[in-house]
Amino acid sequence: MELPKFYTDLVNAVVSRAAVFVILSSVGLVLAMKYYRVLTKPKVAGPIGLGAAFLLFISFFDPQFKTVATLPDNVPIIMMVASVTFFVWVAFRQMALNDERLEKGLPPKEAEAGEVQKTFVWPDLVYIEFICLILFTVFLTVWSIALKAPLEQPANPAKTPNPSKAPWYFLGLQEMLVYFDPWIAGVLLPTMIITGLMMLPYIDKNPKGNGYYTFKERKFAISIFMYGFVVAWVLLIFMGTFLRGPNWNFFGPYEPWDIHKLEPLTNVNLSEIIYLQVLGVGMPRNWFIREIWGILLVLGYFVAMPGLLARFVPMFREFYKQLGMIRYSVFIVHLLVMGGMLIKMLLRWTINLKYLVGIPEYFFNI
Amino acid sequence: MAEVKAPEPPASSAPEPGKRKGSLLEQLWNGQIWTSIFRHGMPDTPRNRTLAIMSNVFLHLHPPKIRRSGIRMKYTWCMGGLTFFLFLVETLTGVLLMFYYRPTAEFAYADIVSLREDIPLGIMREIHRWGAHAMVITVWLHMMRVFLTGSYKPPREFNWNVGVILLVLTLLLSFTGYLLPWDQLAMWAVTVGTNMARATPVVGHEGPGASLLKLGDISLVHAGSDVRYALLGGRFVAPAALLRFYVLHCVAFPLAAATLMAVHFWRVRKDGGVSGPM
Amino acid sequence: MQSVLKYGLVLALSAALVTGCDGKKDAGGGPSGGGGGGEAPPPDNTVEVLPDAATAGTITITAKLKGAAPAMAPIDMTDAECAAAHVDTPALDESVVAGSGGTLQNVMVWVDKGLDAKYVFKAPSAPARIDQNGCVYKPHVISMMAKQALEVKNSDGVRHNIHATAKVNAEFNFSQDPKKTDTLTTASKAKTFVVGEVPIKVKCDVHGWMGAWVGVFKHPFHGVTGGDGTVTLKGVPPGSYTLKVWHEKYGTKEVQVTLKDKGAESVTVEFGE
Amino acid sequence: MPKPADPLSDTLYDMVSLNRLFFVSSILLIAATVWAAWQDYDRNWKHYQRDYNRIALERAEKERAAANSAINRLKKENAQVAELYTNLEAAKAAVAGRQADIDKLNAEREDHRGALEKALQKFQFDKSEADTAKQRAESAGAHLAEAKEKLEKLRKANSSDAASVESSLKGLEAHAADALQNYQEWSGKVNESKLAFEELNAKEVVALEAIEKIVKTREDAQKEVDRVEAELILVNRKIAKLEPSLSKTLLAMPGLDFIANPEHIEQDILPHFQEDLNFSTVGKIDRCRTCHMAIDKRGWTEKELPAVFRSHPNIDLYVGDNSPHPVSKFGCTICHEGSGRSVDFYTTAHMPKDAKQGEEWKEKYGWSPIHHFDKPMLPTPYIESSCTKCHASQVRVTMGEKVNLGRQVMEKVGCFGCHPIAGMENLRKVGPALNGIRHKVTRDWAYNWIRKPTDFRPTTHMPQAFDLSNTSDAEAQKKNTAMIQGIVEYLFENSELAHVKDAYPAPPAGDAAAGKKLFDFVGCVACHVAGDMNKAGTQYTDFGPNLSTVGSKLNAGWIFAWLKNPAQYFHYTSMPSLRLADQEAADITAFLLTQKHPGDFPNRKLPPVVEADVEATLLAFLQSSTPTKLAQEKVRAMSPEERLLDLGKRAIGHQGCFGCHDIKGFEKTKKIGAELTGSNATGSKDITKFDFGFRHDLLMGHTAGAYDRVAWVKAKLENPRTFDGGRFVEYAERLRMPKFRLTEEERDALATWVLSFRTRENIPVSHMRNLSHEEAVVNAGKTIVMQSNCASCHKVGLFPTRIAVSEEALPEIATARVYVARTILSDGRQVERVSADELAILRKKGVDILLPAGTWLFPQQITALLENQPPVTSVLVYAWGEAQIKEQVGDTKAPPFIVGEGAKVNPDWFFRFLKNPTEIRPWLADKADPGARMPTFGFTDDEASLLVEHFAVLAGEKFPFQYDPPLDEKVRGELVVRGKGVFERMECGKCHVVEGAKLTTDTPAPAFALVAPRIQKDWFAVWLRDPQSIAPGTGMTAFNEEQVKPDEVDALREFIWSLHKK
Repeated sequence: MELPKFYTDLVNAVVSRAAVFVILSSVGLVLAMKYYRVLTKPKVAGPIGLGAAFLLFISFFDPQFKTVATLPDNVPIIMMVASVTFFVWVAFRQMALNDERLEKGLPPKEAEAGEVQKTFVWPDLVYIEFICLILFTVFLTVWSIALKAPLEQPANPAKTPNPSKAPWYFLGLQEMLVYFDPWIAGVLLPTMIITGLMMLPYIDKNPKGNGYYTFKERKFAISIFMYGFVVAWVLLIFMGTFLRGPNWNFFGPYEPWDIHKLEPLTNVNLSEIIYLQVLGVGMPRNWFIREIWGILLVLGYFVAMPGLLARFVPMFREFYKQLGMIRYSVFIVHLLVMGGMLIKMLLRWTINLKYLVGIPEYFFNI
Repeated sequence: MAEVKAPEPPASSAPEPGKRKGSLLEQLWNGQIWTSIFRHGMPDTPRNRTLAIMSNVFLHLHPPKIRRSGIRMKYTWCMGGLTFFLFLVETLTGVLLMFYYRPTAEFAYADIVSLREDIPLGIMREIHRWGAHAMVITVWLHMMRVFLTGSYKPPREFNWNVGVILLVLTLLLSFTGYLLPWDQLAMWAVTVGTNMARATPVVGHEGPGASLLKLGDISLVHAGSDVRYALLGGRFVAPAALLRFYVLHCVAFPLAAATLMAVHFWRVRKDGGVSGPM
Repeated sequence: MQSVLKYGLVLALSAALVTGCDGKKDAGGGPSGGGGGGEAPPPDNTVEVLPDAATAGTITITAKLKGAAPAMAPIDMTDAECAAAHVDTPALDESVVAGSGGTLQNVMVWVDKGLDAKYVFKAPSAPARIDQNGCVYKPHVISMMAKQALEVKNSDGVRHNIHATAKVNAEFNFSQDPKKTDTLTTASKAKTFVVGEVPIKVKCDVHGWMGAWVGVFKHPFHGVTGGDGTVTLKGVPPGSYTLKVWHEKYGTKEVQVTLKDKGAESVTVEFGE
Repeated sequence: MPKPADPLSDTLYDMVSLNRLFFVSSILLIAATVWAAWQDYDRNWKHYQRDYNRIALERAEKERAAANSAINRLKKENAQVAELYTNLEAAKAAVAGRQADIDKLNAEREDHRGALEKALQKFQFDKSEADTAKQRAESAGAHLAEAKEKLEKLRKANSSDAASVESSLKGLEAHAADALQNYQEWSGKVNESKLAFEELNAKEVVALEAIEKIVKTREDAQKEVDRVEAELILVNRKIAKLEPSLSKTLLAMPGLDFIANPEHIEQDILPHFQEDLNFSTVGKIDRCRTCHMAIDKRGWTEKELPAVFRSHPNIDLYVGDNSPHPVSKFGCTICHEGSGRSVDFYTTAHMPKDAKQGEEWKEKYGWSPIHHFDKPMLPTPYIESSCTKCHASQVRVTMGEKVNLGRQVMEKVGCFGCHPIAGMENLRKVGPALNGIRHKVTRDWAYNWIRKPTDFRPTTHMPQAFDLSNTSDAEAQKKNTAMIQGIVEYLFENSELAHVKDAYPAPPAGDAAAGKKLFDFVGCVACHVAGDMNKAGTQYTDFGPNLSTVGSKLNAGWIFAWLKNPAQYFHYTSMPSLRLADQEAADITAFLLTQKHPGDFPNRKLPPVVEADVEATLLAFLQSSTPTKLAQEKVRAMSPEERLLDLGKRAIGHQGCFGCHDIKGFEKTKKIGAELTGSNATGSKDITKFDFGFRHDLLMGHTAGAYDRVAWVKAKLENPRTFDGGRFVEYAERLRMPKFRLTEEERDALATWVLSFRTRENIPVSHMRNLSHEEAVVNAGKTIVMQSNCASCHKVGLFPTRIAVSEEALPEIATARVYVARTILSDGRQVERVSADELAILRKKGVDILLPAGTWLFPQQITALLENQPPVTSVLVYAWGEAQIKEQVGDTKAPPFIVGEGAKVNPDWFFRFLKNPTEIRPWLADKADPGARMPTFGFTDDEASLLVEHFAVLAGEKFPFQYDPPLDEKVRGELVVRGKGVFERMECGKCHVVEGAKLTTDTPAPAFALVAPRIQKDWFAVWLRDPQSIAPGTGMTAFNEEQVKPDEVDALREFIWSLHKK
């Protein structure tokens, strides 16, 4: 069987650019969070899930998709995406139910009298844990029987595979390499992910929502987390695995990976836009003068923006009050970096911006 | 847990320790050997159910009693438990693989081929590899669950941080293990991964600031002295990196992870058990 | 010297190999093949599988010549001694010899295909004969069985060499003293023909005009036409056969013959330009 | 566990359903575990081994039946054998009759046994005690001696310690004495117990001997019968090994299979071959025999057998123990490539020989090309490309027919003119020099020739460089025209010859008919074909160009000058001088001028130059290196003539014409093609570096894999421009390899040769084909023999034909005469060469030379050899086909055999002859047949002496000369006189000329006057006895011992040698 051409063409056309894919997904996430109460209802979520499963199933009839999706190392990614989706639904479904209860003035389900009551670990917990482990072992064994671990040619420093990809869980970072220098994508961002996660308990001062599922009471925290985890992490991994082909070019899911596919190389630095395109003069020879605009812009973003936010945006004013100067600064820098990621990607897609600040003399590019 | 499976002893003659009476099975349960191992009767009374947990080195990770919501699958997703279980699976299969695998450029690849082709229970490699992938997924999901239930909030701030480090360790364990088959996939994934270390500010030779560290006109941070060199034991992914990654994978990271896991579990208990509404 | 050893060894070996005997000299002496130390032919251990005489039939082939026979050209013998033998009647070129009644002599006939492979025939104990008489081979064409002894006679007073330019069988070319007879067997130094091959040209390198033809066969169903231009193949088991009919000048022709039980078939083959 | 009302009523989950879930999941776990274990156990190769065992058992049982029936037939037919069996029965009966005696003897033995065993034990214990006592006594003695010595020293030194030592000495003495006594006591006891034991044992021995005596007749009879049944016994043993049994089944069961599984991996460990793992190397391990279990066994050749179980098709050359490449030494993947460590059809990287087989495999084994493996197996048609790994030192690989043909094709068409190829750097350019083209052809001809060479000469090796698939559109054609016009212009403007002023002078008038005769007979046809422009000729007659259309190309003056002295026109030509007289050359010239092209080619003209096209083409080239505007200015500044010349020069440089032709101005230009050897060798370079363009049809998968290499090479050879298909490329950037006229077979062979270019593998010297000095000489000589096309006239015979004679191949060679290439020993081994010392050793072991290398064999001799010498199951030979035999036998005018020439002629003479040939066989020439003429090749001294040594080595002769013991003049005189008598008796003079040495066309044999300086004395004796063994078909007749007595040979020889007048 072959997939109808109009369908593959349509999907390829929509998903054939990273910009469209990421923006659509982001919009999808925002919409999903806005309408989570309706969407998580089994009657709604069920058909959506089945539909997605169906699309996945028919996609296997496409030779290109099948080739990539059945690579042994890519199978866990499909599992990961599926399980993340499923558990997001599980969580949001419980949030929706709890939020309804909270609106009615009831305690969340987890705080019901019967639930709060303690019960013996033996046999309930021990038993289900044990069954869980057995079933998981079965799953792992069958998986291992069905799929051989991959083994390619012996390591050869002279032969670079195309595309050469990092292990799948780092593909989000590898995707960032398209937009940022390695020191940002490979060092700064991962570090900030870790520090961001670690500082989380100390800046989330919201006392509500501790120990039970709720969206209503922690909209901001959960939105940021969902964006960071689902879009900036899981989605980019998915993209890096299935949509990035030879030469790290972007391919639709059903588009054959042609090693000769070319993309026009028209990325420019901010300084080039200013000096060459707007002012029409040559590039200044001094790097500082050349990059001053970008430096100002970046400094403005990280220095002026926090203050402006704290001054003029009520929500941030509240944060500032709650957290104090230092915590607020740490928090806002992390938040701005996260936002900056998206902004840089958008700039790349819209005006082919390469670097805001480009000082290759010192390997310093932003 | 074996006790759960055991048939109910006759209700009429509830056995008392020390009495030699009844069927052979009863004699066994009442005998000295059995009672020396299991210091409680059938866990069908609150006392025995508590003892079952508390007198068992494996089970006493759990408190004897917890909040009901902490037992609900819908609430916990069992992801933390699965992650721990996968760590054990990886340890076991990893030890078995170590019998056959030599982390040198001559043998690493050939040994993996042998595992694939003819070594008995070569399926260990598959279980190890897929288990590692699964562990990455379960640890993420565990993190997501903890976040979405707000379980990092006081008093669990510290344990959340331990968890973050464990998450990083899980990724590092997986990453270091990725190199060991010594094939193209391994080598280039690790090359791409470690190339970023070149660009570490100041200490990577292609990182911002590195060119500022100079003594006269001798550069201090160069390809032979930067952080990537330290990581790989060379300027590129070569046999030295294989050995380094092997040691990290088999000794350093597992020890660190095991230690932190102990802390993690201990703090779960100390911070009030599986989270629930405060 | 090495090469001499080598070649010597080959000669000894090839004899030993083909005969399979241990190379004992034939004490009896007598006429020996190729001159020199001849060896007794090995006992023929072949177990014969012969056709049933009760059903066997005969095939008669008559070779005819289209038109008049070309005149036989006289041979110009440059050797005085040879010429002396033909003072009265000049020797004639025998490439085309007409028989009586428009028939053709010196035509070789044999069963080529159709003979059941199960039959095994022993070579007749009597040798095939060829005589150099007056510097001419007599007869001009002979047919014989593989491994059948070949008696080469020199009736002349001059030395001849007899050179069989076999391609499958071992080629031989030995010098023969005047008035001498050599019998070639499978064991003699110059060996008789041991596998089927047809035709083999026999010549004398001293007397360029001398030439004869030999056909060698695995079975006894072959012959050469004589003055009456016919050959009769006897004892042929019933069956369908492809016969080949060969003439030195006119080439080979094929004839199909089907022989019934105790049948007798006659075929006439016409040669000519 | 039923849920009790209390106290477990507070459980959260329903325990009953959890129990059920637990039960189900446990079952699943068990199932999954069993499944995994089964997967692990049930490997594919085990199925192959089981199948093999089954088939092997069937075969063995058939063999057993055959052996049984053979024995039965023997019993019936052979009285002696039958008697053996009756004897056995009789002996059995006789022994049975005396069973009572045996029983009695055994009973006696049993009675004694207790005492005997006890006595033995006592003896052993006593002996052990005695040994211990002995050691103690020795040790005590030694201590005593030491102490005494010490005391002596102390006394001498008057030390005060002496006293204490002296006192301890007594104790030591006593101890030594005790120990000694103890030892003596035990010795005595040992002797006693030994005696006691021996006494008892003697009885046992007597009894046993008595039993043996009774049984002996039966056992002897049995041995006789066993000898008859030897084969049966062997087969029975084989069957016992193969037969399934309970223990085998048990040992093969999962869980027990780690102990001693009869099904196990068979591997050849080859530590000397290192597999390259980029960072390091590791010894090769080939596990192919795990499934290919009969690969090293003979006789598994039936068509019905599954392919996996067949014997190696060429087991005498490969794999077999006696072959030059035994599997234990070379393994499999060193030639076949693929993953030797793997035991699975897919992971071993099997490759089908063609698409059809690929389809079959897909269906049968679920095969697909393995993507992640750099060295998949070579498809069998190209397997010979591996030969050169070890055989690089040979110009022609022994038995490597295909790779040799490939190399030959490359040498012929001259790929190395453009591509740097290691090992082919020093070959001469394949095309003629163009430095004097102006005097040879016209511009019209040159233009049309370059445009499409095959139009003029369909068989030419000159490739077509224009109007190919990527340059055939209208725009490109205009540029092609301009390019060729430029080339012609450049060549004609740059042709100058020192020895020619304006044009070659006209030759004397010639007779075309006489020329034709000369052409046919004097030797031209050895290398050239005339009369049919489409006739390709053989490997030999294709050596020079087809001359059928040459009259439409060349002028009489040039031809004449060329025939007279080819080297004058260009010095490295292969064309030799035939020492033609002026008239002869004129005749041939006249004949060649009659060889006109039948079509319109002679009328084709050089088209008028279109300025615009020239300019555009020139710009296209200039733009790639110069800024556009500058280029335009530069072009504009030139005159039209300059433009044309410049374009011509660029076109020649672009197409690389100078790779095959000497062209003025290009003496030092680098080759234009990619290097085919070295680190980017075609046979091993990364497949992603091959540009497949849009030829997706060549790929087996979505992207190129290492397995697509063959397809790429073949496609490139078939259409060199194919990878430009569908692309828009600037004219000057397009692929430019020209198209050669090659047959499918030639392309295949060439691909094999090209695929043999690989990065060097670490092959140890011990496994390389190292050439001995002699072999190196043969090798180097072979090059000259090939370059001079000697084999076209002389049946060199040693190459390139080969037939491995096995029983199956026998019918095939039944009509051929073969040349034994390797010495065959009586134990079946075949070796290159046996030295005298080795022979002595071999003979001590009862092994002798069965057939020395370098002899001719007739088919029936081979048959006899195979029938009578059981260890020899095949003979490796070079064969002469029937056609060659026909050519030679019965044609005394053919050029002589030169196999064995080294044994025949004197090196000095041979050297002189090669340098400057003289007539030896004038009788070859008569009016109807002027006779072939040995040409003057213009060999250098080095080449000539190499050739002499080459032939000496081929004939097994020493070089440069053999010791010829001088004869006493008196003895010689007597011999000469005696020899004269033999000479006259045998009438040698009838054919050979004796006096005057004047050779005429009537002389039937060489003149004796020429013999002495030419012929080696040793050779004469062999020649006299059996000339046909040396030169099949020769008119020389054999003289036997009766005609020329053994002691007369020397005399005859001396007489003949005396005929030479110095």
